[in-house]
Amino acid sequence: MTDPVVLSAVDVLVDLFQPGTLARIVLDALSKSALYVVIASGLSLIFGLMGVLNFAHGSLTMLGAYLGGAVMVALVSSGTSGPVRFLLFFLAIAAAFGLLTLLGGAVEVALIRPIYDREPLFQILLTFGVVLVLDELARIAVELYGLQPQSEWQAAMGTAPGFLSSWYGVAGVSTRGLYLFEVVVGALVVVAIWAFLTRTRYGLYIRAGSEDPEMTRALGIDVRKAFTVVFGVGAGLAGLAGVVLMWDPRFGASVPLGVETLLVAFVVVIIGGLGSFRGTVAAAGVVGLTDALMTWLFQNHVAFPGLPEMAMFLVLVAVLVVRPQGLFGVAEVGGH
Amino acid sequence: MSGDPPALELDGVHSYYGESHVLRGVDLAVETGENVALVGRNGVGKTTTLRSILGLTPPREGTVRLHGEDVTGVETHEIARRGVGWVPEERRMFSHLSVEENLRVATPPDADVNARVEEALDAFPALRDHRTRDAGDLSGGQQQMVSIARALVGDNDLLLVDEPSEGLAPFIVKEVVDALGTLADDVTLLLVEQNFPMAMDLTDRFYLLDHGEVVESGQSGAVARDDETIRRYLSA
Amino acid sequence: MTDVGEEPETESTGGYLRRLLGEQAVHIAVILAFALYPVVYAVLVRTPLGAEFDVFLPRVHTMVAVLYIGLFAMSFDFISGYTGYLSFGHSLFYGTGAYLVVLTATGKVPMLGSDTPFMALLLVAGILAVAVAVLVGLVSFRLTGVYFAMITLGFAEVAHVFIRNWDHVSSNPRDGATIAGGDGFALGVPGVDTLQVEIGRIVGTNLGAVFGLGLGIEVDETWVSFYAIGAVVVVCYFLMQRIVHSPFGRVMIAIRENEERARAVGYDVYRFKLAAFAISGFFAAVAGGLFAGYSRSVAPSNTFDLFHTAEALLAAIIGGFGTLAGPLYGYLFTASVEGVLSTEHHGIARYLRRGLSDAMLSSGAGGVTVADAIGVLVDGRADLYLGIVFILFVLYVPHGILGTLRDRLGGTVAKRLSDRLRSTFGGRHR
Amino acid sequence: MIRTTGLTKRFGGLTAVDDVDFELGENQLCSLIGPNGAGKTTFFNLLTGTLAPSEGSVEYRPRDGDWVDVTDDDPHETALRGIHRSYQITNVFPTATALENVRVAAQAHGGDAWKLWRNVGAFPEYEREAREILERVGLGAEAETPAETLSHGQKRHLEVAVALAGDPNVLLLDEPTAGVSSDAIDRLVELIRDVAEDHAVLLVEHNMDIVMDVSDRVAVLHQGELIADGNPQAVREDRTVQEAYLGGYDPGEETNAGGDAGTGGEAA
Repeated sequence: MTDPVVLSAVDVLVDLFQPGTLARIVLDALSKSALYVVIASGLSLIFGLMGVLNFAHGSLTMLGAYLGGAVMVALVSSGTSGPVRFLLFFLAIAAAFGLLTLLGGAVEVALIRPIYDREPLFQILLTFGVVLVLDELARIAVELYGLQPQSEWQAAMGTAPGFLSSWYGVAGVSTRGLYLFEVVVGALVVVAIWAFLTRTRYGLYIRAGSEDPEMTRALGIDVRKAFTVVFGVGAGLAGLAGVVLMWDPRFGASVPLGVETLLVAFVVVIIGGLGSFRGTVAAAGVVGLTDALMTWLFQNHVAFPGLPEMAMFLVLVAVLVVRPQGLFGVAEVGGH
Repeated sequence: MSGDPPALELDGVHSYYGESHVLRGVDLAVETGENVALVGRNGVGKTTTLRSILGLTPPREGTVRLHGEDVTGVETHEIARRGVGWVPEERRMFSHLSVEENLRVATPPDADVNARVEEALDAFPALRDHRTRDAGDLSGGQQQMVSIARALVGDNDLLLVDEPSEGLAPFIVKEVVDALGTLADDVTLLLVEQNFPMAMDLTDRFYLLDHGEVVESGQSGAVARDDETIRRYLSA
Repeated sequence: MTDVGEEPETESTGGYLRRLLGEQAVHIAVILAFALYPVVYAVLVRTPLGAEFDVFLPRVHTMVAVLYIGLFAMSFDFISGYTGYLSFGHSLFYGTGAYLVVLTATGKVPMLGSDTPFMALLLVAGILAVAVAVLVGLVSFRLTGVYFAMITLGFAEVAHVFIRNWDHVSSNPRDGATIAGGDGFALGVPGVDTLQVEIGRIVGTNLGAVFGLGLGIEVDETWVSFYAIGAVVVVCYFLMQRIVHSPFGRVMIAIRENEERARAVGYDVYRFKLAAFAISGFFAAVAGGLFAGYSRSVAPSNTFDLFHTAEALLAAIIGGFGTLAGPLYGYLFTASVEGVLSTEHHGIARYLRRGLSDAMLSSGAGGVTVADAIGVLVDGRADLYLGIVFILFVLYVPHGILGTLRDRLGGTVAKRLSDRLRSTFGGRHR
Repeated sequence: MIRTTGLTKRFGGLTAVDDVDFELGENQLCSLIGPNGAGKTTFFNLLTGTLAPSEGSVEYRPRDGDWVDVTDDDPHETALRGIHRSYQITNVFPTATALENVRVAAQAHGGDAWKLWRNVGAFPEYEREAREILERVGLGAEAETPAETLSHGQKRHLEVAVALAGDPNVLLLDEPTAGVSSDAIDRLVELIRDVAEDHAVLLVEHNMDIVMDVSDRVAVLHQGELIADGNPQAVREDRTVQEAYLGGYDPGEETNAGGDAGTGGEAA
């Protein structure tokens, strides 16, 4: 009974350590990790400063995908050249980031600010209500403009420049240009957030405020305003993630994109340790690698299509069992 | 008495923690440049007095005035910007921020941040070697220095210092006292301290707080050696 | 039988019954109202305003869902509202119950024949959920707060993904499984055939004549299911209520109020939380089993899905978090709103399109006609308005309907109203 | 009734409780004093099992029983054995009534908490016990008041009442008078004196008048070490204790510091 299992496990390992296989998995892991870090970083920022687990994060990503798509579809025609499309993409990012930052700020001021003094549960519940409203509004818009009957919005996906849709050989493995581009975007986002947190005055306020809001206020810093700004920026980052996902055939603009990305973002942020940006980056790496490994395993050895997704949650459970505070979270120290 | 209003003035301040009535009509005044001690046993409301001044525990009754201006009910960060520095109990470092970042946070946006930080490091040369270390990794005494320096880099003329000697080894206490002593000449100081002799040494006048009220006040020097007063009010 | 100590021993049976009636007045009134609802509904839709009633009153079919999802929401509230641990993966237990019923009926569960009595299946479903809850709880109760919510969500999502891809369920596991043909499941007193009725898609029982008298109302399978499932839900409600008011229930509340102190006064809180979680899982699985028995099909999206837990959460918040019956009323509210805004025949959108003249429908401003507005803003838009209602409740009515009532009355609604009734009609008892 | 041997607790580099040998006798009232941060609350947490010691042991002897090692017990186990504590910051069940607060604590000791098919009303003995305790602490009239709406002073009484439920042998009272106004403090002191009649009490208290007044014995913790332990008068006159309370600051030294501090003149 055990022999075949052992044998096949050996087979799998032998197969895994073929140079081509490893390169393919690493490349896949990199592009996935990059996407996950983009998806999760806004959520991580918001939780870090405010302790609010923003359930609407995924819905904001979904809105970002549609907004970015709308900008691209409006400005791109069949004759638009690749480089122009590429530049317009950054315009779409700016538009989605800007609009969703405003929306996030407005939500914070109007809905979350009145209930800071209540249990954290109520803030979670409130953002959950925002999910219901935003998702339904998106459905209304989609229906009204007849964007898509079913799955992803193909018109938006079609605006990607040709050189991103093509396949390239890297380290003996063929990969889509888009995936390489995503790695670049992920790296840029990480560097930008890191620079914002460590190199700017506002980032300093946020780091101080997330450690001790009261002390920060007593140093003359308006922590409330920082809350609004961070909620806005977090929402803007969610929107940015949406624009990136709009071109990716594995995602694409659709209403269910909200839940899909929300769960990924939760898993990444919790594994990393709530409130630690470093942890979020590391966790995105762990989850991306797990995903890539499991995808490869499913494609070659195990006939269970839900494997990658399931593995991600199993990693979550395993991490919480071993380190309840997450990889980089701070454990509570007993009284003194 | 000059015509200038006091740097700090509390008038019938009542404050609560939840339903607990902690301050029951505190009256006190600190003139500009003066150093005043606030003494009393544990739990009589000393820390709450400082928190009420800063608006962290806003008074329910009474007024707090800074240089004659009513700041009761004003947001904490606004009060802090009017020149009130706080050196809280247990120091409250931003432990994941470096020493330098702890100082930068406290510098007003319009100031020359680098210059201010250098000034502060000049004032506390012991910190210079540790400027890039996480503040949480420092010893208690070093953290206390950072906490004091942090209150100084803002444009603060009034310092509220809470239990600076608490939990520190005796030889470190002396260092902290030296540092505070240097400061005392340049700023207005309201010092909360359980260590009665130390508080008396550092200040000109004192207020004795009991059960949320000022029960006695006077010149610090006069009681510094008066063991009977120490025993009677502090039961030490 | 050691209970005697608490009851006045000298009281006559009649006196005891009357006192019980007094204490339970609110419960009895609510149960009666539910029991009479199908008749009232049937009568009202036959009045001249029938079309309007059809739109605004929930149909009996909807009321069946109110019962089993209401039970699910109550079980969610039992753990989350009473111990303060947000069970974000509660659909795991509901799904376990639902899939067990369908898989057994399609002969896919080893050792359980497809002819296993439904009542026994419900019990097995409950026990299976207890086992799952203990396993999940052993790990999850090492955590608190957001982390607990997330790890339970993690477990539920693992199950969700698994069930969506498990080809043992059916050839297309993403769409779930359906029980083809066969008799309906029998609900009632086990072993006594005359006290059992079939629920679900079963036509024809001889009860029709009793209720149909003179009103020309047909009693269909939906009615039968309504009463049979209602009976199970009532039993489950009283069981949970019993536990909430037991010494154990008081410990649950103590844990919610202050877990550290509960531990310090001598309770092994870990075991209490685990037990409460298991009990809650049991009733969630029974609710799932009832759903599966009634609808005769299951799908991942209406069992294991995160949004199914969200449905319970919505109901609990609107009805009253930490009030046992509140979630049922909460779901009655959301189901009613969903019914009114439904795209189906009885929804308000179709009603308006039927009722308004063509001229009215095609009129409008700025290129948007009334018909467009109806289609966009009303037709099937329940989630939009429920989301807004939900936000308003969180902001302004944090204790929900029943909780707010309880605060106003100064005690549980059932007790205070009963007390008030008794003092109004005082003297009659003694 | 309870004793510790070499009890030590370290947090990272900080030694909060340092090699403490301590014993509390039957019906004795011992006050535990020391400056803030001396390790008093940590000591309580070690005795009740809330924290596990780094080294050393805690033993407990029930009335007419033998010593048992309770070092590794969980808080609920030490509570069931008869070691109860109150908290420095009121730590009760806020929305429950005063009666229910004490009743649920009493219920923990009866072994009936798992009877989930019985109504709470079927166990009147816990309610009776709770009412007696409320009477004893002077809250008889507030039985039906939710804990969170009691006055601060009443909450402090309730805090003790919850600790009294279940007839403990050892009571650890963590600053029962914290934040209580002068007019209400006498009643609390009376209560402490009263419960010390039939319990072994370890009291953390900052008000020295109270300490001197009620204690049979005073123990002093300083930086985690037990630096004195004896009758109140002896401890008060102990030189080490006075130094500890002065934080090691010797006013006579100030001339050295005065050179750069410039405060010497004012103090002299």
